[in-house]
Amino acid sequence: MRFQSPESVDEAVALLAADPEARVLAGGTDLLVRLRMGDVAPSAVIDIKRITEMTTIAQDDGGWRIGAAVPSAEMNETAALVTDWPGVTEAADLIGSTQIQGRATVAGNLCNASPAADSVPAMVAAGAVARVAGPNGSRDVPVEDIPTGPGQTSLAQGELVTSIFLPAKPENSGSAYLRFIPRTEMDIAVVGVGITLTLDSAGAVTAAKIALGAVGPKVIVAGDAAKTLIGTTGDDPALDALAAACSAAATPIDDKRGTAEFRRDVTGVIAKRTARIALARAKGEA
Amino acid sequence: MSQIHVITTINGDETEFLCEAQETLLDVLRDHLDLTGSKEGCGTGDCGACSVIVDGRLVCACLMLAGEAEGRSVETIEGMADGDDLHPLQQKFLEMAALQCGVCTPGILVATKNLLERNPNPTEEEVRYWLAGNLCRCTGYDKIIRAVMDTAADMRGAA
Amino acid sequence: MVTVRLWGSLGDLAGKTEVEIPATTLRELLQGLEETYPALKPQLERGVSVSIDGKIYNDSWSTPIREDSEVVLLNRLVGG
Amino acid sequence: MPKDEYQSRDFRIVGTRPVRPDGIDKVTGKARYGADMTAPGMLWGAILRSPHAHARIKSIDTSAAEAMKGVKAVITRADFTYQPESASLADVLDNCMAGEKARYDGHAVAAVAATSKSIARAALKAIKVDYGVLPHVTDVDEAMKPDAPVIEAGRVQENVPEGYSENVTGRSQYGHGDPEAGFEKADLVIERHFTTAATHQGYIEPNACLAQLGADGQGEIWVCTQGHYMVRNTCAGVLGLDAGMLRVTASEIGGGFGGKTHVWMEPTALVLSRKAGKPVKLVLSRDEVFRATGPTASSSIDVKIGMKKDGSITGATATYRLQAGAYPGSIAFLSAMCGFAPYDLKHVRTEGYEVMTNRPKAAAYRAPGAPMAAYPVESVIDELCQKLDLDPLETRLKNAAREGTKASYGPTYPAIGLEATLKAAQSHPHWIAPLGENQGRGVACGFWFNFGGDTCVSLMVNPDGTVSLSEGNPDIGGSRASMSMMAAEELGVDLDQVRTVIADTASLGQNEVTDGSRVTFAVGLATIKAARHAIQIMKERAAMTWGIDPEAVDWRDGAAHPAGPNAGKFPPMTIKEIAAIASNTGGPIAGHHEVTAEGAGVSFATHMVDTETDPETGQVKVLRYTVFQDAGKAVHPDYVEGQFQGGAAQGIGWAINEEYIYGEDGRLQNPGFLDYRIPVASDLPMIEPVILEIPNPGHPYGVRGVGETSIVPPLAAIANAVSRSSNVRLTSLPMSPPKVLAAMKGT
Repeated sequence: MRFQSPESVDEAVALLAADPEARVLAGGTDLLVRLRMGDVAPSAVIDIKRITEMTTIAQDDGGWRIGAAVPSAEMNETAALVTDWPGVTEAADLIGSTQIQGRATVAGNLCNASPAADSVPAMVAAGAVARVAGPNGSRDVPVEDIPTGPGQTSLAQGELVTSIFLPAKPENSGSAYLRFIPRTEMDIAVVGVGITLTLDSAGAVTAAKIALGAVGPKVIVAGDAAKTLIGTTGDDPALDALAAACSAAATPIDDKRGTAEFRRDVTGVIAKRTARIALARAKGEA
Repeated sequence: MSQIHVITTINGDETEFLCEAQETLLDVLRDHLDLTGSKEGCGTGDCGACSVIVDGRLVCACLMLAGEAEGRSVETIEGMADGDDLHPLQQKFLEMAALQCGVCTPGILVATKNLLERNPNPTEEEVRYWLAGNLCRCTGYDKIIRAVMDTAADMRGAA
Repeated sequence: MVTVRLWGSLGDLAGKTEVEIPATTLRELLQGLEETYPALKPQLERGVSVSIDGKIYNDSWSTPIREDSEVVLLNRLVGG
Repeated sequence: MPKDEYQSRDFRIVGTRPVRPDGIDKVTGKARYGADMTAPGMLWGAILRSPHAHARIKSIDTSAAEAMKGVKAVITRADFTYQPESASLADVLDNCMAGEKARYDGHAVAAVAATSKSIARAALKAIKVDYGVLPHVTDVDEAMKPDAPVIEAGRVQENVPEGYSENVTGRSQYGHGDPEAGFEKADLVIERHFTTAATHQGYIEPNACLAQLGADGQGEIWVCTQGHYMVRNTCAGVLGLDAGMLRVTASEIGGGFGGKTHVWMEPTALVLSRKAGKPVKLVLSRDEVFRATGPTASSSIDVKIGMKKDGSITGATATYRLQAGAYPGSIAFLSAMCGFAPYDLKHVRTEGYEVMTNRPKAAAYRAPGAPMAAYPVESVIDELCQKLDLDPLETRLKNAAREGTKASYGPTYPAIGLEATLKAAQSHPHWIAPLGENQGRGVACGFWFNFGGDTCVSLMVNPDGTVSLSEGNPDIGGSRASMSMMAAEELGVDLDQVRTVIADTASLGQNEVTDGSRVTFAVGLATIKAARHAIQIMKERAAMTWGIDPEAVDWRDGAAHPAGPNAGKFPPMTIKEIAAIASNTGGPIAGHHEVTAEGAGVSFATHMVDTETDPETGQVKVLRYTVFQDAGKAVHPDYVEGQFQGGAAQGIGWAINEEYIYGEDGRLQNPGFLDYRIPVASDLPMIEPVILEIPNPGHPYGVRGVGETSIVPPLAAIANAVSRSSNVRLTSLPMSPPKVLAAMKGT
């Protein structure tokens, strides 16, 4: 295995394009585990942390551009980003331990394509867009279109995600992410729910995006569930309808982390709790 | 197998080493540099026994390739005391019996040092969540948490 | 004679749960048991602990036993 | 009264909380654990493991691995040329390196030694094993059925009734009276079936050793273990070596909890070294630790208890079926002995079945057999209390075993501390603290034996009067501190004048492993006696100097004194003064004591816990926890508290989240700390330790072992709290959220 540390995106793309067996190293918190377990044996790892534009968080067009090599801890140290997109930053704050957060990136979390990735439902709900660089230039792809199944992405040979763009936070909107795990920390999500919603001046929901994690082969955009909120104030009946719709949208399996039935039930519970936080944030109460 | 040449700073000393591409920082610390204070409890970032500070940020040395250390500054447990003068956390862990077998202790000390540098006045809950990635199987964490809280109070008082 | 209480499954092999053995020490007790009740031999070879007046002994052959001592055989203990 | 019997006294050092002598090395990273040692020319070992739960090994082709650059030795079972006679040693050998078949997922089938870790790992991939996969069984109840796949035929003991598969290798039965008659007198009888999952000791330091073995049969091992004498004896027995030719040194040990009282791979390192002609370091990965070093048994249990309205228990029975893993010899008999041990019962019967399965060989884990024995008993007692509207502490007190009670396992108890722990629990503020919504409070009692065993201590008085103490038991939780304290106490010197080290196997006689809560008791006893031996010699030296009879010399405050006015008027001779002239008065001064410590006594605890159950997710949160345990005399209270807290934390993990999960394919699905979920710091509250000091009459200072009992009550205490917070009775551990939620929904 070779270790390469390019200093520009073009150089990284060239290395990646030239070697189909090479892997991108961002935070490394997934890749190094798989290397150690012998699950992958790449010919090279390409460390992107020496590429300046990939290691910075920048305000961009009213929103935020987060470099693909930025550790999640740094996102939470950027106060204005936390204010705009608390759903995304709190999801980033749940990825593993303090130590993991010192390395893990949300772009890596996305490209690892685990159905249980914490930051992905939060980014999807925020309407995040991944910027993808490749041999033919760069393109912008909605985050939900990057993973295609467990461990699989839509990235073509030679492509890598260089940044995640979070759009300008809409007025009177709130975002939140919650997950369920058996312990208080250190577990992989059994259910994860990201919600972003916008209120009108009367407090009724005018827009909502809901994404479910760990209850399907990839992140689920729960469109029907979002509709249950539109026009409501997020009162108890509305939240019960939301919970039922989220449980219905989930397509979980039985595995060592929980039964399908449990996951379906808890999807609704967590959706309701997440929505309450997002509503409070939209109203400026939290 | 061609080796990578790395120049880095470890506990303030410029350090040069050769390593294989797939070797982790932990492999190099332990097997090449005789810095065995960082422990390998899992190799997968789940136990925190290999916690080190890289450019001011707490990480697991088992989840960082040694090649990534080029030009960085690495702090390990071996650099925590200043000669014979123990860091206040080290001293407090001794006084309050915050260790039993001691194998998780280096990682916990490094992690809490980083915590107190960032947050000199943490709540018990903040200490517990900060340390969630540092497994201890002997103590039930009780005396560890007390020692950290007590040290933080002492250090605030001294500052 | 010392009265020795056997645990249930050992008692099944001896045919009774209390047996009388002439013994003044732990060694005499173990030897006497094996001679009088050969069915107990496999378990005695695997090892037993012996409670004498409420204290548990594993090995010390010379441990004295009085006629009125309470003697109870136990599976050999292991710890963690 | 013999000298080892407890006598009341005022202590000068025992009972204080000094900083431990090994502390600075441990907080600065200097302490050397199993994987921290290297040797010149050292190679790296690695083990190839079976991916199948049960498979015949048809052939192993090692040629490609042997041909690799940097590979210095490849071994299979064929390289273990000695076949031990004893069945238990033959089992250890087969577990270290599979013979005819692989018996579990993770069973070692080959090993390599190479010049680097990466070459060793690559070489494993080059070894080709041809397996013939066999049917497997990992569940204890399934394994007992007559048509179950048999792990090994011909191992059934004479005490097993007919009707079971040959996996059932042993049965034991305890009790007295007529439980059926007892049940008839009861106002309420509850019978329930319980299961507990296998849990791992979860020590943070993976097993590791550095071994060297020459063609002449001389060897050395550096190893993290709870017993280096056990490692020496077992390796010698497995490989046909002379024990005296092997020198084993115990490294610092990063946790054991029973899991390091066994040999898992040290013979493999020795054989690799012998073949390669170089020292070999072998360090298990966490994955290997989970797959191939013993967890404790999973269990299937039936418990039936009858109770009168006044709370008295009229009859009780329990059947414990414990999985032993791939070799005979589980700990079901200990469950059968411990389950009802806290109670004074006229009619009680317990049975234990030992059952082989396609899992790693089950190992001791802190009070082996006792946690799963107490869990169902304490659960059913609690349910009886709920249904009969009785106070759970009062009811336990009413039935509590005390001095003169005939224990359920046979003997009559001497003075014991159970009542004291229950009364302490009743009068503690925790018992009456208010509870919130969805919160409940549970209590449970626990029992465990204490051990003694082979123990050797040497105490050297150095020429400058300082003291070097050598003992042979790895220090797992602060025992060097305790030994130094007891030696200093007895000698009458300052603590900083004594240094205790763990000697290698060539330096002291045989020592039993650090297990059974034995060290503070047994090694402490030997330390005190070694100190008394040294004092006797120093009194003789002083007497010789003064020209008086040794009987006329007293020892106090670290010095020899004339016993009285009639003995003569001499100024006291301090230990330093006596040491300085040792060469002139007969030679170097050393005391020693070798003993097989017996009669260690038993230990009881009561735990109290508050939990909150999330009614929508089934998640159980531990809010408050208090441990009440009899410690005898607490030598170093900090480390007694640490044992109480640590055991409780492990029990909490066992109760709520920890479990071995096997797939249909018989493979372990969670061999890592990610999905084998031990408690993390944010999961737990402070754990309040309440030390009760009821002196153990069998120890000069009244010391009792404290290491294990604390893991016994938590399983039931938490189940009882959950029951009282959510109105459901969980009978299957762990009480993970899916199970709790399903129970609350009644599905």
